[in-house]
Amino acid sequence: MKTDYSLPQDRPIGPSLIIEVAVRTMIPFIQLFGLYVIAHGHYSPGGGFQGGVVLGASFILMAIAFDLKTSLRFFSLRANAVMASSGVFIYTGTGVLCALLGGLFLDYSAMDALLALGPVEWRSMGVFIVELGVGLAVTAIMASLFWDLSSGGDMEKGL
Amino acid sequence: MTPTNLHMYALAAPLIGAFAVMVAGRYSRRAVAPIVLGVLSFSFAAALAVFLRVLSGGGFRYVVGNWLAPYGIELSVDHLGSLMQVLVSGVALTASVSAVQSVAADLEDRQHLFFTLYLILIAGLHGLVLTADAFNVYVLLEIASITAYGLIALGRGRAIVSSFNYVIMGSTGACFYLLGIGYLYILTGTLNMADLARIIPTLQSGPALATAFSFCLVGLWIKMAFFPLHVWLPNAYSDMPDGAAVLVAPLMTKVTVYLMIRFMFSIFSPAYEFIQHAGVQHIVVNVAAVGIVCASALALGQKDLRRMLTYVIVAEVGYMVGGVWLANAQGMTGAILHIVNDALMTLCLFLAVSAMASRVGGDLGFEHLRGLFRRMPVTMAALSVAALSMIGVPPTCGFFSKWYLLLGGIQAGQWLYAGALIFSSLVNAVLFFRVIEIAYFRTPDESRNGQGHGTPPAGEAPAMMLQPLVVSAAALIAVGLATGPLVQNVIRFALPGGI
Amino acid sequence: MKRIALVSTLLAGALLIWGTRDFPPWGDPNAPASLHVSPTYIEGTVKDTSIPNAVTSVLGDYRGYDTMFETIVIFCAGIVVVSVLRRPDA
Amino acid sequence: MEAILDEIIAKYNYWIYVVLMMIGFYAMIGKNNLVKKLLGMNIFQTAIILMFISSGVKKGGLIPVLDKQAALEHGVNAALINNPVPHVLMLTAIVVSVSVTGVALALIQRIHRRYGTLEENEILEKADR
Repeated sequence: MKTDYSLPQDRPIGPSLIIEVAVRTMIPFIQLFGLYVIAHGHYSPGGGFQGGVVLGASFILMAIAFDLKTSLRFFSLRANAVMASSGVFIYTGTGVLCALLGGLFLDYSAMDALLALGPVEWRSMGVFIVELGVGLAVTAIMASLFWDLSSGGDMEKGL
Repeated sequence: MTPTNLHMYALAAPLIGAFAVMVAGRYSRRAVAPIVLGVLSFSFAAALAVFLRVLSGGGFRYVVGNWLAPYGIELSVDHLGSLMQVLVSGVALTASVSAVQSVAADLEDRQHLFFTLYLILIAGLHGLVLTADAFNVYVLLEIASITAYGLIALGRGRAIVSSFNYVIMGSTGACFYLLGIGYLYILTGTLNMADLARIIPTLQSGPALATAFSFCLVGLWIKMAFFPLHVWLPNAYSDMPDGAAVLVAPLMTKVTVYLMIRFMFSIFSPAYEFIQHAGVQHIVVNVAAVGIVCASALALGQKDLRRMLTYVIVAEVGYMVGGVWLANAQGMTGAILHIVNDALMTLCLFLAVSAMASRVGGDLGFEHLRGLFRRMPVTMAALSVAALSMIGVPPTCGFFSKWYLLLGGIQAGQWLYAGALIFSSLVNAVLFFRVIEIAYFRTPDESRNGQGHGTPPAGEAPAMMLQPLVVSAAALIAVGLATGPLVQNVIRFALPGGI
Repeated sequence: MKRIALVSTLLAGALLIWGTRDFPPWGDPNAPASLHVSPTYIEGTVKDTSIPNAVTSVLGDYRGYDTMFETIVIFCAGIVVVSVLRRPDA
Repeated sequence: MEAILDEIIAKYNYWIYVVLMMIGFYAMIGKNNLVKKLLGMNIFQTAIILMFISSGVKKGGLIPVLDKQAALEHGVNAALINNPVPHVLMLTAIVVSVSVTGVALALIQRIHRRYGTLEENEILEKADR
């Protein structure tokens, strides 16, 4: 059985005004929605992972509608690596910080020692901090997964 | 005993180190080695301190996030878990000293990526040996596996294909395990191991429980490369970069065997009918015996040192699974002791392989080993110690665990298993004496050696690779001599009640 | 090979179906999973963590340790993809 | 006969997931094309997700997002609200499955670049040479 493995980038597709304008208008709203999903995860369905995927999707949309270079201009590879590492670091660091402050690992109420909000409120805050970390990491990794997989790692031409 | 956070710091240190390596390694290649070694030394010291506390004060349970047991995720820092943590961190530290050297030579510009994955793998293994939550095991198994896929894919030759095979097999195993956990969850509503152990005896053991048990077990067997499910292991482990093999080969399969012990005796109990059932027990022990024999025979057919060792690993997995399923005190003691010993033996062997590869070149076919005794006396001496331990010659540690396993096999009347143990020892003797004979008596074939890949520097391997090798060879003898106290003070407490 | 695959697939499927015989019917509010641990989460989420969304509170707090490793898993995936794809040789 | 039918109707969610799981599992171990194996893996994981999520359903249950004020004042009746635990577990499992899929796709891409094919037997032939 022979399958056609030719890459989509070899097929002739020119730039399209309609797509570019539509995407340019949509992307800010998509990103705003992503931030909303992260921030509002306490009160409605949502959270760090879901919001991170939406944010990452906005960069993927940019890469599809324009080209890979454009999305890299808004979100450089170095920023991506730092964002991914710092996102995961926020989570782990919160856990270690709680332990250092005299509680158990990931016991957010121990952070009451930093700022007296009350242990229950700190649990809510702690979850928010952690979700922020998840959101950062997922945004960065989703974008970088797409860039790498669509360009074969050389970051020259995407889909 | 009041819980402390020390074991959590031992787990978190490699994680934090991983992010530091990821960020710092982009700018300076020289920053990588100090971070890795520093973080792992800290982790080892912390694990050792926890172990000493457990020895004097008994084990304790730790609740992450301060949520009481069935609600939050619980960790169990008992004798066995703490011993395993010391083993993981010790092996990781020893291996990383050598890996820092060999990776700098093998993959210079991707060093920071390698060590990020490497440190996260270590953190995942720390988590695996401590956790007392059934779902947590799944997540951590996937961490260990994904990092291992990445480390394998960095290897030479057809490493990518081996890695992909491992992805498919490993995911099948993880999915099976998750299915089993799902069945347990639907039946009981909890994921905490102690809570599951409390509820399971109250259920009538019906088909769902049997399905859950067998799916989890088969999933773990795939992950540990138990005999008929081992096909992914030899390729994956022999194509890995040497710096990764010194970590992955000693620890991954052993930690999975440890998880099987946890699963069988912390979630289910020896009283569960599947473990009690003579027929099931008989089948598993006999499959293990067949696995030992087949893997040993396959090892005989290999013409490459690395591939030979990977089949020896498969045979050793058979030892441990069989020992656990003997379900008597001798067999369990032998299996737990063998987890420790086999990790150390494999570590020593792969460190020796790594040291040899630094002088001979990547290809370790037997014809390249000629005359190595004269060129690398220390390396080959350490290899000989590990070989003696693999064969089971006292006072090296391999003898004692094999002795316990053999006694357990005889006590349970599993003659096939006992015979397989002896057969495998004999085969190991043949395997390793063949290697030693080639390295000691044959003179190097000048026309072939050293021509193909530049001229590898003559003489002994660099000090950074020799020191861990000597330490691990000494550890083999030290652990062998300390078998009595180890069994008395640690493993005795790890045996599940009712065995 | 195909035959082995088919046999083991059917075997696994049959075993899984056989296992569902002990299960509570779908949507049963008296299933063990609905009675044992989860009610504590639902009743305690506002009181303990002041988060009305029980999924978020279980994800971030009660089982936050899992979620930490979940984040690390996806971080690993990013690194593996970078290390596999971004290299010059073919 | 009727008893079996009743049994199936009461638990049809599990039957659906087992069928999906069998499709995925067969594709994973029986197919020759690497992408098909990967698709099989995804189907398998979807089946598991389906099983877990359906185990958390209560007939007539609401989503596990409460009203903060009402919960503080009157308490919550847990029997009216769906079980959140399977959702949490599956969120984690989805992330794991996304990660494994990404890793596998990257490996597939390199395999294709190196061996020029995605059929497993051809790859093994070329790799052994």
